[in-house]
Amino acid sequence: MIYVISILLAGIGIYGLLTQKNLFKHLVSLTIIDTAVNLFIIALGYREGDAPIYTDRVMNFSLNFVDPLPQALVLTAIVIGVGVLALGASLLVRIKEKHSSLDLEEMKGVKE
Amino acid sequence: MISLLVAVPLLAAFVSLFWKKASDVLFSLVALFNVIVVLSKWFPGVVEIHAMGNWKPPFGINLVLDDASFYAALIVNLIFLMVSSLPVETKKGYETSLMLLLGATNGFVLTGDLFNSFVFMEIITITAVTTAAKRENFYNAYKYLILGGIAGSFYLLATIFAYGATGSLNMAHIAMVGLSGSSLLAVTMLYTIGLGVEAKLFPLNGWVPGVYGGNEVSPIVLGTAVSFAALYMLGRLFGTVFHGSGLNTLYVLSLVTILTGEMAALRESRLLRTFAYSSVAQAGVVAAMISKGTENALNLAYFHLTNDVIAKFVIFLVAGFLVYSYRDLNGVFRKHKLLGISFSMATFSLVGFPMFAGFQSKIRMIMEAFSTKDFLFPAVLLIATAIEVGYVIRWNVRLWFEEETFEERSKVPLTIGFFSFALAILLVVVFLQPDVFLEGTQKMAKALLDTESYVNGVFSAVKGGM
Amino acid sequence: MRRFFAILISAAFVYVMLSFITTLEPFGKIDLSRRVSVHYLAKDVNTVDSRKWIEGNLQVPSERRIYGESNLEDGSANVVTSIVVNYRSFDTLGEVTVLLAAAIGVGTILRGSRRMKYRREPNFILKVSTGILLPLILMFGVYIFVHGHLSPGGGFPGGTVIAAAILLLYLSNEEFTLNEGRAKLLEGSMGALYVLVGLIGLLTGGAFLYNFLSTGRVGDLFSAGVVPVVYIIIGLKVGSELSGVISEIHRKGE
Amino acid sequence: MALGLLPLVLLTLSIFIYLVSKMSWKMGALLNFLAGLFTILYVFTLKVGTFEKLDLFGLNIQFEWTNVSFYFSFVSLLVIVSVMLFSTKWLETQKYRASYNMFLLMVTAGSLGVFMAADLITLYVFWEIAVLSSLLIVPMEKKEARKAVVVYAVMSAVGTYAFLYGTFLAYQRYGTLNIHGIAQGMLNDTSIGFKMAVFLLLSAAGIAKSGIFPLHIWLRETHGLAPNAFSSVLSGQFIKLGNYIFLLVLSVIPSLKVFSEVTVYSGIPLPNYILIALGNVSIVIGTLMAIKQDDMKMLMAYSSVANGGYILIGIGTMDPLGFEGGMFHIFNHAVASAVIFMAFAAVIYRTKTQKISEMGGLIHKMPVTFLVYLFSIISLAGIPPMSGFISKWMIYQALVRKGMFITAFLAFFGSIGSFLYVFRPLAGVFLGQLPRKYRDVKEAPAVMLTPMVLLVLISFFLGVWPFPILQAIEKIRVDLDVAPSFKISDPENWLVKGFAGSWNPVLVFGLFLVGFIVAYILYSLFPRPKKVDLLAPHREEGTPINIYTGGEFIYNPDLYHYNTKFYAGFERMYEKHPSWEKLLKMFGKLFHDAGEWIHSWFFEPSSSAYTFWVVVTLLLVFWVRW
Repeated sequence: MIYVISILLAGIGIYGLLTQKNLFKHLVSLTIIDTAVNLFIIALGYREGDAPIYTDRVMNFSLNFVDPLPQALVLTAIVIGVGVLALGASLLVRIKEKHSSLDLEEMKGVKE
Repeated sequence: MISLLVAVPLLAAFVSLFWKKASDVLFSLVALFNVIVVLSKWFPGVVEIHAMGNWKPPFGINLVLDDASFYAALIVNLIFLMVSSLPVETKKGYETSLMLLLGATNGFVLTGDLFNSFVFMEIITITAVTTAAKRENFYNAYKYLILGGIAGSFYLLATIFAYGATGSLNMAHIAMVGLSGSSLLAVTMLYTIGLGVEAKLFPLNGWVPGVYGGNEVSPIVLGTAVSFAALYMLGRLFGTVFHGSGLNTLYVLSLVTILTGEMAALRESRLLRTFAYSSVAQAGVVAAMISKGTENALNLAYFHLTNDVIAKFVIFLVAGFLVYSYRDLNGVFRKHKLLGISFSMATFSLVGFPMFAGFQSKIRMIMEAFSTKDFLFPAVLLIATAIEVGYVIRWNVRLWFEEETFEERSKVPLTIGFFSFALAILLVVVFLQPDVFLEGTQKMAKALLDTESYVNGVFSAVKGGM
Repeated sequence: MRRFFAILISAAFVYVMLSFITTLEPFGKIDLSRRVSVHYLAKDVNTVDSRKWIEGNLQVPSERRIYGESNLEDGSANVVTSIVVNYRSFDTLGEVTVLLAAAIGVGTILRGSRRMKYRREPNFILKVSTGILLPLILMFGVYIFVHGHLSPGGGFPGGTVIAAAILLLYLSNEEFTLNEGRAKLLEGSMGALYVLVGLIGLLTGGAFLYNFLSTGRVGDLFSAGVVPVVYIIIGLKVGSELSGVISEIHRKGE
Repeated sequence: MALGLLPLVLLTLSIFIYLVSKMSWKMGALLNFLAGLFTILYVFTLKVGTFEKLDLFGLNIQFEWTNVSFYFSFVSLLVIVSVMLFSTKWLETQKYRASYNMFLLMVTAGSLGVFMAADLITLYVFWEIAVLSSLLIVPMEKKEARKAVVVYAVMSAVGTYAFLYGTFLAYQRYGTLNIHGIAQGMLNDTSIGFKMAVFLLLSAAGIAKSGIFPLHIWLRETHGLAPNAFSSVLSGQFIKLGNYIFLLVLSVIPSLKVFSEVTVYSGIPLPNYILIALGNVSIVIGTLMAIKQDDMKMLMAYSSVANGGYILIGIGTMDPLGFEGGMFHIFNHAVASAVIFMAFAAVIYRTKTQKISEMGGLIHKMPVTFLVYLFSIISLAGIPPMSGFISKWMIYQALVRKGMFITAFLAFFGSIGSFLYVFRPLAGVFLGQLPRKYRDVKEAPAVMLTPMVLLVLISFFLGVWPFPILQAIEKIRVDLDVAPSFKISDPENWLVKGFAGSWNPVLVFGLFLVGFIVAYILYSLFPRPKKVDLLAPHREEGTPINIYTGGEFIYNPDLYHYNTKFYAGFERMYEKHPSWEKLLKMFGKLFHDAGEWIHSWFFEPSSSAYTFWVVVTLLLVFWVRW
């Protein structure tokens, strides 16, 4: 079920990228896709069980844990997403300066 | 030892953050160091791994150095060495990004782990966007960022599907277990999309002209080193890991890539962009050869890629210098004879005129295609070459013979002149003695297709190891 | 029309991906024993014969006590942390590099644009509460990355929390500017330190990013070898980096 | 070893010559000429049948010196050496002298390599070297040539790459690249479609290079706009590369035997017939278009198209007479067109224009140039006693013998047309009134006249005594097994034997000589014509208003020049002809538009579109699942 939700989310992101004319919304859509993928990864590691942390409650190794690897991957993927987001945002600032708009139809000097 | 190829550039990049003045020197030193390290490993012949943190594969991340990744790393590092010795003005303010790019490209080439390669691909994308934004080329850089982001997502998805199917992220592990059925389809498809953006496959290559045409640094680096790495990865994934499945898709896409790239190049009226399109088409040629999946074809694919990379380096170097030194390019080579000769030689090599390296690879590729009873690829390649002749001649004629408008002659930095000419000579040398590269690419192709020794090499290696 | 096609295409995309999903194990019923994670959990990577394991000839490791044990191959109680900073530490180095690359990108791209001004006094409540909250937030951030190997959290969340504190400063004080030189110094030196830690591992243990400190007892604060060290480095680095990004982006577009 | 070394040495020498020319272009040009001279002498010392294998550049390069190689090399070198001599003076008008010298020598080396190559890949290598060098010479002088050269490059590339495709197709099937090996393979092959494909693909290079119909349009602009002296090489020598390809596919690969199942008409197989038909179209188009041209060089370019057609028809019949006629015509056309272009170059050297309607009356100023031009056009139009007549006569003989009446008719038509078009420059440039601005024009320098005169003398001599060259061709005919028992030349009786009667060149020459003497006597008996000036009187004081203008002032005498719209009446007959040139231009535009379309759909748009293509690709791949 979570799979389906994450894929729907990715679909929404793609829809956004396809229809929106504002560049900022493209960035947002990209982030939505990122999130969807992250959600998907997490979902892939889920099973009924404990969080993969040994505490005084859960002391023993067993197969009854959530898969920790996807979580580690997602941690990385999120940070990468942040990096892309930050870079995109800074580019948008300069695009606004240069082309005086973020709307595809109002941008100046883009069509060459 | 091979981990240093990644670690040292990263270390230098970090240091250059607070030691800005030295960043240029650092970059040169790092590039030189890397080249020396790579050279010290000259064609290992066996699969050598470096298990990060002493965690053995498939549990830890491991860097793999075999003939294939050695060759790719060699080309990449040599290119970066040349880039690092370009005049300071060209890359001022971008040294740190370039160092990161160097480390990331090395990591991308060497890594034996799918997720790790995703991470490095993202670093490549981000630094590439940074360099692409030079000279206020923001919009094109932004488009590249979005496309790169989507490609990254697909790449990540593919990785995750591979993990879901095999329970591991290690390439050797996946190659050993082998994917099958619909999970194989899903993974190969998603990887085709994910890598297709960096490997400039049609129609995922919309970013190329904008990014390559925007300033002088990004085409030199992205059009040569990074595209070599991407196309190497294509061979590694589809050849070694997936045992040659999913190549038919690649074949079709790359044939379309060749034709569309050349046609778009023919109409283009700006110098850098023209050769950006040509770079697209050549990537298509290489991908088409890779998609044949035989050892000989792969050998020729990387031979051609090497020739193309050298030629493109010269072209982009000269073109980048000229475009940003003169307002009007007509007849500009009359002021710069040496650059002009190098440029012409490189473009002729691109077309595959005899006396230059491109001829050797093109003729061999056609021969190989015919020997596998593929009549379509040579036809496409030759049609594309005919188109290529058109714009190459047009540009040469324009840059050599057209009446010039008077502009002050700007001084050619020594390194630009030297590299362009030396590489142009190298192209002739390769024509005279194609074995210079063919021997290396032969080993590379063999290593790429030899899944068994790859797997054995990765798993038999004793814990750790330099 | 455009929207219709977009919906059609997105729907087709969803359909394709859904058909791919059937290749995966059903949600929530994954077989952990087939995945590499099982040995991360069992902390017996060094003793497993990987080839045999891949071929499926090995038994799933038996249930055994981890918490409180000492001298295991990896000492962090949080298995995710042990993966992130130990087993797959190279990824994390890459991740740190991504952030650095992005930060540098932001810096290079925004070079030469001006600082944004809100042109109004910040709210009184905001000002006062900032003074109260700031140390708490900073402390919380530090807590998160110091305890990364014991509890959920780690360098990245910790660093982010610290950066949030800086953001708060920006919001509450018109005149506040981050000393970017120092931020850069911190960022760069921490990144370099990370690589150096890895290189020390290379020198002492023969492998880059080798865990050269003793792993200690699982569950203790001072355990897990280099893991907390690395997490502190990462925490500081991410904190300074994101602060730097915030201060860079905090400019006015024309 | 010496055989294969020759082109390679020349290639290396070319770089040396470049360096020398940088210091002194005269020195370089002279060295060039000496190198050419040495080569032409060296060619005579080579032994027929020498075979050589070189393992160079990772390729297996094979050379073979045959009678065919000798013939073609000799013709080519004759033209090139003449041009080299011509250039030692003419080059001073050029901007890029050093490069010109270098590339000219590279053209020589490439052509020689083509003629002595024994396998198709070697042929291709040298072919490309020659073409590439010529590509770089063409745009050197004139501005418009810079566009023309792109058309040339693409047309040439189309032909060349089709050739390459055919080469490898044959290689894949027969496992060899050697010409004789392929010929053998084709003889044993039963798949007629495959053989046809190889045949047509291989001949595409010839079609493109010698300007045969579908790929002929580049000739006009390229020959017309190339540096003036180099046009002689292009027309006199380069086209022969194409003819050589025809010779390869038609007779070295024995087309009559290979395609014996698909014989269509009087023993001529279908593929030959296709080429003959193309040759026919070329004759018609070349002739008609040549008549229209006002630019004298472009006019001659179209004449080259027409003459290429004759050669192709001659060889295509594979009839001994036709074959020999075609081969002889190669020589005649090479020499005649080289001289004509050199004469034009000399005229342009002095007058700085190449528009026919801007010239006139230069016979008074440049009599020697006029004479060599006159003799060359006589040869080209196929009027006895020049050698051009003999070759055309032989081709007609063959056509009639084969009963190919339509072909013969069109060839005759072209011949008559050629009278028209060669007369136009004659009348416009040399005859008529001398415009005032050319009052001070001098005769071309002696260095430029020498090669022209020499070539004309050779042509003249062969018109009277064609047997040396016919015997050389006969050797080729015997080698290639084209009806070897058929005897054509009969030097003892001074006869060239045809199918319907023989030709005695010496006798005819004698008759012509008598006629000429009589005409000269008559000419000197009658009074001289009076010259009048076309210029308006107020331009120069004291000139009376002449009667021809009826007292009107003439402000732009060019319009009234009788050579403006010289054949207007005739041209009107085919004014609205369908233009192949336009069609190909449309095709080019189509390509360009497709590029535009690709650009605007895939490369230029926003990230939305990129996403669209990413997803569409995914869907497509998923749907098709290659």
